[in-house]
Amino acid sequence: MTAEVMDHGLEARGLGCVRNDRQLFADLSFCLCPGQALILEGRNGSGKTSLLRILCGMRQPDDGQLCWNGEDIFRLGPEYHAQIAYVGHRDGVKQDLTATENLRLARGLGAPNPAFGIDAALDQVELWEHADSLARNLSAGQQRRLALARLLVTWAKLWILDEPFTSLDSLGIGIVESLFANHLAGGGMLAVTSHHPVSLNDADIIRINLST
Amino acid sequence: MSTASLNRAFALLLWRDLVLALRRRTELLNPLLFFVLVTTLFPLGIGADPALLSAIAPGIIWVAALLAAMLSLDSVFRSDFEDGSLEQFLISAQPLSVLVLAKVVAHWLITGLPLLIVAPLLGLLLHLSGASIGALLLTLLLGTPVLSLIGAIGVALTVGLRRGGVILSLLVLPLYIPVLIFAADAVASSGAGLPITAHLSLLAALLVLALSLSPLATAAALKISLS
Amino acid sequence: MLRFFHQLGSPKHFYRIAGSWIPWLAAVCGLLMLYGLYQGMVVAPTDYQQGDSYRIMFIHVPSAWMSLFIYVVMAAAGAIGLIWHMKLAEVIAISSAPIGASFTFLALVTGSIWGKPMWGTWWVWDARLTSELILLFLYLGVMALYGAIDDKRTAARATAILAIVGVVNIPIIHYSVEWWNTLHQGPTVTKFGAPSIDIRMLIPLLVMAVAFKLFYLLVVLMRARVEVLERERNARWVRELVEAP
Amino acid sequence: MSGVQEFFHMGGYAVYVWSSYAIALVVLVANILVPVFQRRKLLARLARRQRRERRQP
Repeated sequence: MTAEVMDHGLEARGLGCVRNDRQLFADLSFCLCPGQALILEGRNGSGKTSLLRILCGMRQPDDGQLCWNGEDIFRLGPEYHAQIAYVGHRDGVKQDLTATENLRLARGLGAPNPAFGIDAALDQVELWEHADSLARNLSAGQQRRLALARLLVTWAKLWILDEPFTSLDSLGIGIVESLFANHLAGGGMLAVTSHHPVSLNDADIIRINLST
Repeated sequence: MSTASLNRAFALLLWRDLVLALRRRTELLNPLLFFVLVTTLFPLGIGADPALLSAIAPGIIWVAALLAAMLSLDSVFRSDFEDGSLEQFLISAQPLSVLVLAKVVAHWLITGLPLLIVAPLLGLLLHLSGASIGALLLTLLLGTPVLSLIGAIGVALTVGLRRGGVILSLLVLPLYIPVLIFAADAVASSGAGLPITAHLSLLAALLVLALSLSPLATAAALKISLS
Repeated sequence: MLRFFHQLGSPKHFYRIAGSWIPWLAAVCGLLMLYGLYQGMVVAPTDYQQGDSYRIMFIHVPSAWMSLFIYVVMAAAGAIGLIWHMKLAEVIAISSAPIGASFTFLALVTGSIWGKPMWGTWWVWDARLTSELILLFLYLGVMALYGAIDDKRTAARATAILAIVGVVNIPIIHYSVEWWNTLHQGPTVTKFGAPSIDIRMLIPLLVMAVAFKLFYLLVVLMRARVEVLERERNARWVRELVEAP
Repeated sequence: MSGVQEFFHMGGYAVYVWSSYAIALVVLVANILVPVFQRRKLLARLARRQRRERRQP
């Protein structure tokens, strides 16, 4: 994936979020540039998921602004969404579709990634042999890897992941961490929350703790 | 975001919903069974006098079709909401209203259109004349998509609620009234040999209005429900 | 003038300004209503056709006007709240719903009571009464949706969408009911209107209409103040207010 | 019948006219009282909450 030189990524200015009138966080500012990873830490209910949903543009921040290449993400709309991929708590995998069908759908919804076919993506997450089995018949860990395979089939510069390692075994975690490393090396960006320590050896990491 | 990728996303989502519905084929019958069941209740309640039945048949069949369409609305977004795919639509590269339109068209093909298969049978059950059954099919063809389109707005507003079903009927049924009035009267008038072009053009106008406005409202409602 | 709106935008100022208006509004509205009732019940002559039963018109017609007026205001305020994220517009929209529903209910009840002497039945499927009934369902739908969603901000924005969809549908429903009414009404279309308007009948009608509009403004400000207090209950100015009311 | 009696008689339609006005009065008064009681209840609730907060260290 060729990294475009000129864009300078996601910039948050004074973000604030209130959920049923409790101030989760306020005046949060950071700048996420190509090749950087944002790791969100904090206790349960400290607003990590809400912040991620704001980054995705699914939720309006109660105050402050979020800009992608200097442009407010809510004004960009689908244009911004074409550049991101999101995997939340729920996998977003349809149980009655096969692994291939799930990925074909994800590929159609986002900006298709010419470098990765569906089979190549399945191979990356070692689900190639389950390509035609229904998602219903896959284990929780395999379904999680299928959800993460979605990141590969679309050309997304910014990956936004909520607890990506849940229900993954150590082998699975290793696979996913290597995906992160390649993505960052290719000039991609990462925003992730995880109770599991994310080992990105030489990547440029920004840590934000929401519960301090 | 070229129109090619837009059409592909639309077709893909339509294909997905149809495949999902076919993989759970038994559930396809539920709206039809409900439609037939409700219609057969009326003669049991009102009596079997053919003249009376054929007089009130248009209203009965259309109210039953309307209720069947409304009850099947819940499936439009519920399963996607629960397994997280609805979030994927919100952050897709395609405008949400187009994806919503694809889902509503799929829902209409799965639940609305099949009502037309059963309608003639119900027409005979209630002694409707041949011309009326023809008008019934035409009005159902024009009316059921409007029911799905308007219903989608109600579903999008209540998708986040635990027991959204009850409220859905309160939100959606008042908006179904114009369709019911024009369609039921079209069937009645054709039975009396009157022309029904006025009714059909009004139904078509409602369809065009719903097609152009309701996906936007549904998309906005989804963004709010999921925020 | 701009400063005024900007100031009104902040909940604290709105609470204070609305509070200062309420006594005056109540006084003027009360006087107007008394004057309107006096004109309507005493000064206005007996109608040669309907006798004195037409005097119900001075309540029924203004409430019917108000039921529609408030729905439109609710939809507009909802739209402003949605597009410009103005908290105050959301509060005004959601505070208007119960008032609109009460006026619609009032129009329905007084309409059917007024119809009783003329047609001998309590309910007649007249076009306007039927439209009022459907409008009541629209109001109940808005209020039910607001009640069902826990988070106040999401609930306000969802009801704004429903109100906008509703306001687009109101003319369609109205004309489809008119169409339906002329079909089933048969040849003798009973004009459910007021008798030929004598000036002494028109004045109380208009006075009552203005009085009802002031009444709506009064009650919507009162309800909005409570809603603002509820939403800003953690704010400092509310804590101070609670300490020293 | 004196003027006052005639006024209340309403030309025979007394029942309909005065029942409508009674219902109208009830609806309007209710609309005034509801926000007043709501505000009072809310202020009391907030006052209780603030007293409770002060008591905890």
